[in-house]
Amino acid sequence: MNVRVYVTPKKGILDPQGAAVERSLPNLGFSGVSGVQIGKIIDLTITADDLTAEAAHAQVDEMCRRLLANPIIEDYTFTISEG
Amino acid sequence: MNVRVYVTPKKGILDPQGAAVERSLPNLGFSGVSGVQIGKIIDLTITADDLTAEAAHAQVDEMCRRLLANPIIEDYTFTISEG
Amino acid sequence: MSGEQYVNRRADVEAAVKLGLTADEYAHICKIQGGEPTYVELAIYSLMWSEHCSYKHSRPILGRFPTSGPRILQGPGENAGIIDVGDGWAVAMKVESHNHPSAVEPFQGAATGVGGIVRDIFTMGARPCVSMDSLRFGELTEPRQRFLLDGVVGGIAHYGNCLGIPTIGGEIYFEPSYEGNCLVNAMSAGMIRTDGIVRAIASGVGNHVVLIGSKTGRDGIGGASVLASQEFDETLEEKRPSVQVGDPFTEKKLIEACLELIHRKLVVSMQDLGAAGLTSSSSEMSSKGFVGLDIHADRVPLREADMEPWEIMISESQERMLAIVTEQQIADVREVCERWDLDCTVIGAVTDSKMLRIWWHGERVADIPARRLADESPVIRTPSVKPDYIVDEPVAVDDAGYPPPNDLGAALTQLLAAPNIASKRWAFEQYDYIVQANTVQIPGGDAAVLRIKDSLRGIAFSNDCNGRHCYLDPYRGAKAAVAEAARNLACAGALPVAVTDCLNFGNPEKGEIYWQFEQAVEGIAEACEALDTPVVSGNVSFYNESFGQAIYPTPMIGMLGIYEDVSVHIDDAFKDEGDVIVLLGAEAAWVDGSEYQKIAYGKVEGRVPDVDLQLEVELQSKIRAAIEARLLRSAHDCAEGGLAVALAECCIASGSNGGAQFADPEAPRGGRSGRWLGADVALGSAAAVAGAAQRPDLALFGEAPSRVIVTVAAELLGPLDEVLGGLPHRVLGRVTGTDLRCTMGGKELFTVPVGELHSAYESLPERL
Amino acid sequence: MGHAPVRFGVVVFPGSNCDADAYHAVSTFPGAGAQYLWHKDTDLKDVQAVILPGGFSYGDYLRCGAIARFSPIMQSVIDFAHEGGLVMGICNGFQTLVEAGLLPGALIRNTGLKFVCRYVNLRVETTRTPFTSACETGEVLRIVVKHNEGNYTVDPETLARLQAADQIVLRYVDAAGERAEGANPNGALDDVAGVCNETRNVFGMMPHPENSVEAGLAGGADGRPLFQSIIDTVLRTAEVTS
Ligand SMILES: Nc1ncnc2c1ncn2[C@@H]1O[C@H](COP(=O)(O)OP(=O)(O)O)[C@@H](O)[C@H]1O
Ligand SMILES: [Mg+2]
Repeated sequence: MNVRVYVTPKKGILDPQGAAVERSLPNLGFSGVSGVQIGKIIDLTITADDLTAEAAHAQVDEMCRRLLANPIIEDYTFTISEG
Repeated sequence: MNVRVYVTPKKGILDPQGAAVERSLPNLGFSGVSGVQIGKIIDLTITADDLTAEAAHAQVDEMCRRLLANPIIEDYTFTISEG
Repeated sequence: MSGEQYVNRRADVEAAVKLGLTADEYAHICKIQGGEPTYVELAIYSLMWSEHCSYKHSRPILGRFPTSGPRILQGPGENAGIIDVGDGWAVAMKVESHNHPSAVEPFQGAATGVGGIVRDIFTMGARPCVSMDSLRFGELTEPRQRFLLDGVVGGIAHYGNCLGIPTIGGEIYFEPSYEGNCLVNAMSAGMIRTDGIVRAIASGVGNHVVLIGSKTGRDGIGGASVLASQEFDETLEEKRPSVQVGDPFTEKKLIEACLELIHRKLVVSMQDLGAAGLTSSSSEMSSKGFVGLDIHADRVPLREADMEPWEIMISESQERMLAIVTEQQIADVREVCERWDLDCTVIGAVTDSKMLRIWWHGERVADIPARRLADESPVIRTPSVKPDYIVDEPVAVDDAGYPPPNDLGAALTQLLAAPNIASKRWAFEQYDYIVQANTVQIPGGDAAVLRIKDSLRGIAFSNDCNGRHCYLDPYRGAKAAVAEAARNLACAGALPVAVTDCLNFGNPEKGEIYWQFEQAVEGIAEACEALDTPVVSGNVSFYNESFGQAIYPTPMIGMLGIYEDVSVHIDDAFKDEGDVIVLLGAEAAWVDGSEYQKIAYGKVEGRVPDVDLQLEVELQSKIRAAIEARLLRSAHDCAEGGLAVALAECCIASGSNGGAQFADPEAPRGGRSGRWLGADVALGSAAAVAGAAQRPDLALFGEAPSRVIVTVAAELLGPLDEVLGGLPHRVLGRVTGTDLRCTMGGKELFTVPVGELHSAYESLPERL
Repeated sequence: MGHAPVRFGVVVFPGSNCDADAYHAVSTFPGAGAQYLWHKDTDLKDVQAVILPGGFSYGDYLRCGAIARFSPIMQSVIDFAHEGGLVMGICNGFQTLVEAGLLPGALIRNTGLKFVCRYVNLRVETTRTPFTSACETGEVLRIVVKHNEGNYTVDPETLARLQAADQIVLRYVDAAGERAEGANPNGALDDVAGVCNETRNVFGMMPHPENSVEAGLAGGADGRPLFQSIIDTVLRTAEVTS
């Protein structure tokens, strides 16, 4: 199974990286850009013969909560596809 | 227009962070996980009245090539949606 | 949105209680306000009168500290204390706790802790030149504690490294009592010309109030009152949304811009926004200046559009500064901020009303007498109660309770590997300790030493507190912390001149905690008087309790030392084969509260020895005299782990160069000596020693204050004897070989290769 | 000396924090002086060598050096480099040079995933550069590294080209001067600590020679030969052309 996890800054939490990039874009000649937010994407493959869809979902969710995202300041979503 | 850019490590380029996550997963009780790769998501909004779809595409592509990704070590893709 | 709803909505006592105020405090507020306060007013009072901002439990006790002296240019009461260090230079310094935020989110909590304390330094016009971090966690065997340690160290590194401020020292201890409440005390110091000091005092009716730096979001709303002033319990999770994220990049720009504004005298005064944000900075500035301030909350640049005026007033968004600027200079101020890509917004004006007035789209939503808000907060003294666990006598060591070990060498390596003693290289190698090109001694030794550019002078810093000792006897423990901090500076050759302190305690509403607090303050005060090191600044952190369990009382002492000629400095590394090892101070040691007691016997009990301050002063001045006369080749304080661990540390350090270990720790080549140096030492006979030290293991590992190991070239032993005079001292042995060998009364106690000592000492990373 | 002091320019980006150290390091050489070059300017003020200093330009956000590379001053630095001017990038400056395409490769996250501040031993692999001409081949310099992203990487073909053309200037080694496990602090490919471009006038290195120019400080003085090389080169060139 191929998993893609999206981790983004929580709403209301400062995203200094996004803010700095946004601020510098006009100097680089890109105008009219706003709302820049920078997050992470994590791709991984799970190989387990008899993992049900729900079990896989639960496992990835736990992985996100415990390791891949920092739930205090980040939100996450993920997709799972057969591969 | 809402743009989401995905930047991922190029195949064959070492991804120390992905490798570290992969190593630590078994300790947390997650087995059978491989191919962990960590990349970036960049969300942004472009406000320009009369930007055609192609022009927007070209502009984002240029932004990616020049700034958001480093083609020596990273690949990128992006999606554009009206918002 | 109109301000009307905020003016008309009056807050009752219930609302006050919800915000953490008592009914009495609410009544007092009504009296000051001449009626029920508005919501905005109440929110402001609740924060300003929180423990964190008002020091209501500690203020009367802190008055005990000595705070002045010929070198002290600024004592407590400003953002940082300032000490004259000579040649027209002064040092601004302060320490601050960020314990609760770090327990919630260790990386960001620690990072913003560094950010906050650094702002306190450059607010005064000083260029930050040093960071130190004093940390406490639960035992490393707990995964959660390793997570906290990793995050906290990472956060300090992230923020300090980005700012380009060297983090050159600190301490890390692990004790079960910190399991629910880690301690993160960040200390910062900066250099300033003695004639360039600015104070946070608003003045000049009509002058602009200018907000500089980041936009305001909902960061840390309720942080000061909710996070710092209440115990942790099950509701911890709910308090999370207020987490602050640090942006060191913006802070770096702020440092440069603000220092330029101050040096060019473009601002009347300046104040950082810390706990309680705009509320505390504006009320303190107006109160100190006997003026009023009008603040238009609707002019504050926001990160989130829909914020309410009270949220704006109490937001703790980081990387913001408040400045008072004249009309003539506002254009220049804007130019500087623009050059550094920083927001710069006029949000109000200085008035002659002596009132702090908050406006919201033209309506007045708060109107508070500034001085009464800032300075009339309630004072609370809890009747103190001596806790039951305190004993008056040291432990009677018998073979039943303390069976002697059969392998003293193994006991030594076990102690060296103990997390409280083992090398903290893992942590300090994450810190840039060399940026700014002033670092003379890097982390890992007794003190951090810096030179002052274009001067022969130098400065040194140390950080000390043994919480276990303070638990067993807060008075003696706190006194010992001051003595040790000064001793560490003396061992590097510096003259201790001033203290900043961070007093970390449990819930002050409890009599036992209040007793610990009073005792510790008394101990600090006496030691500071004896050592002539006034307290110039500090911080109090109460409510470090979880589920009713308080931390060890931890009065962390940060100390500044000075050199007239920094080139005399020495470190703790043995330098040459044949050098003579001399123990200064008494050959006495106790098991009470020692690391050995904890590691070998799993006990924390007894009564720690008292520091003899007269002896301590003599010891330190003689070490310094010997170093200034360039008689000593190394000096090292005997602290945790006693004499044996101190000797081992000197051996291990010999494999380094300039205090820095080799890139490959297994292969020390080059450097001063080309290899590790060992030592051959003979302890005094059992009859010669005091305390519990009649037993060889206790002579080796027992602890006592006022003991230092120095080395001297054999031919200089005579002159050294002369300098030391009547100070108790005894030749222990020589630097020789590549083993550490110890005997007592002619009998060998152990022989261990330094390589083995080193492996044990550097073993922390394997356990993280 | 008889010479006008050699003029160094030290670029200042927002977030640079070793700019003052580089400036100070240059000023410890009697034959040299430095001035700052502001990132929003385009004027190189007639300097003879440019230093891109260490630090966290633009907070290291996005990628280290990625935003700095677009500063107005960088266009001038790029032109200067193309005309043969001497450009030295230290740490963040090195990262900026690779982002700008003036040097090959990229600098990614340390394999240890942590910021590392540590003394390393650097072997001078070639003295055939304006930055190492005052060194001896095989000489070992003990200098501090301090970075999060110093892990040099490059594709195999380019690496082979760099090796063949003697463009690898400094490598991490142990104290005896041998390449060894544990000597490389960040996982850099081929133990690369510093490289130069094909025309040898642009040089990037991760360690911080500017913190190693005074024997009385913890950093020692092993960084001096690198600055001395630049000064010698500028003076030689001036002699030839005058
Ligand atoms: N334990 C202490 N010892 C000495 N001074 C202290 C202590 N605690 C607080 N202070 C002083 O009280 C003032 C207020 O402290 P604090 O609220 O932490 O300052 P800030 O708002 O600048 O962070 C400061 O001048 C500080 O130095
Ligand atoms: Mg302050």
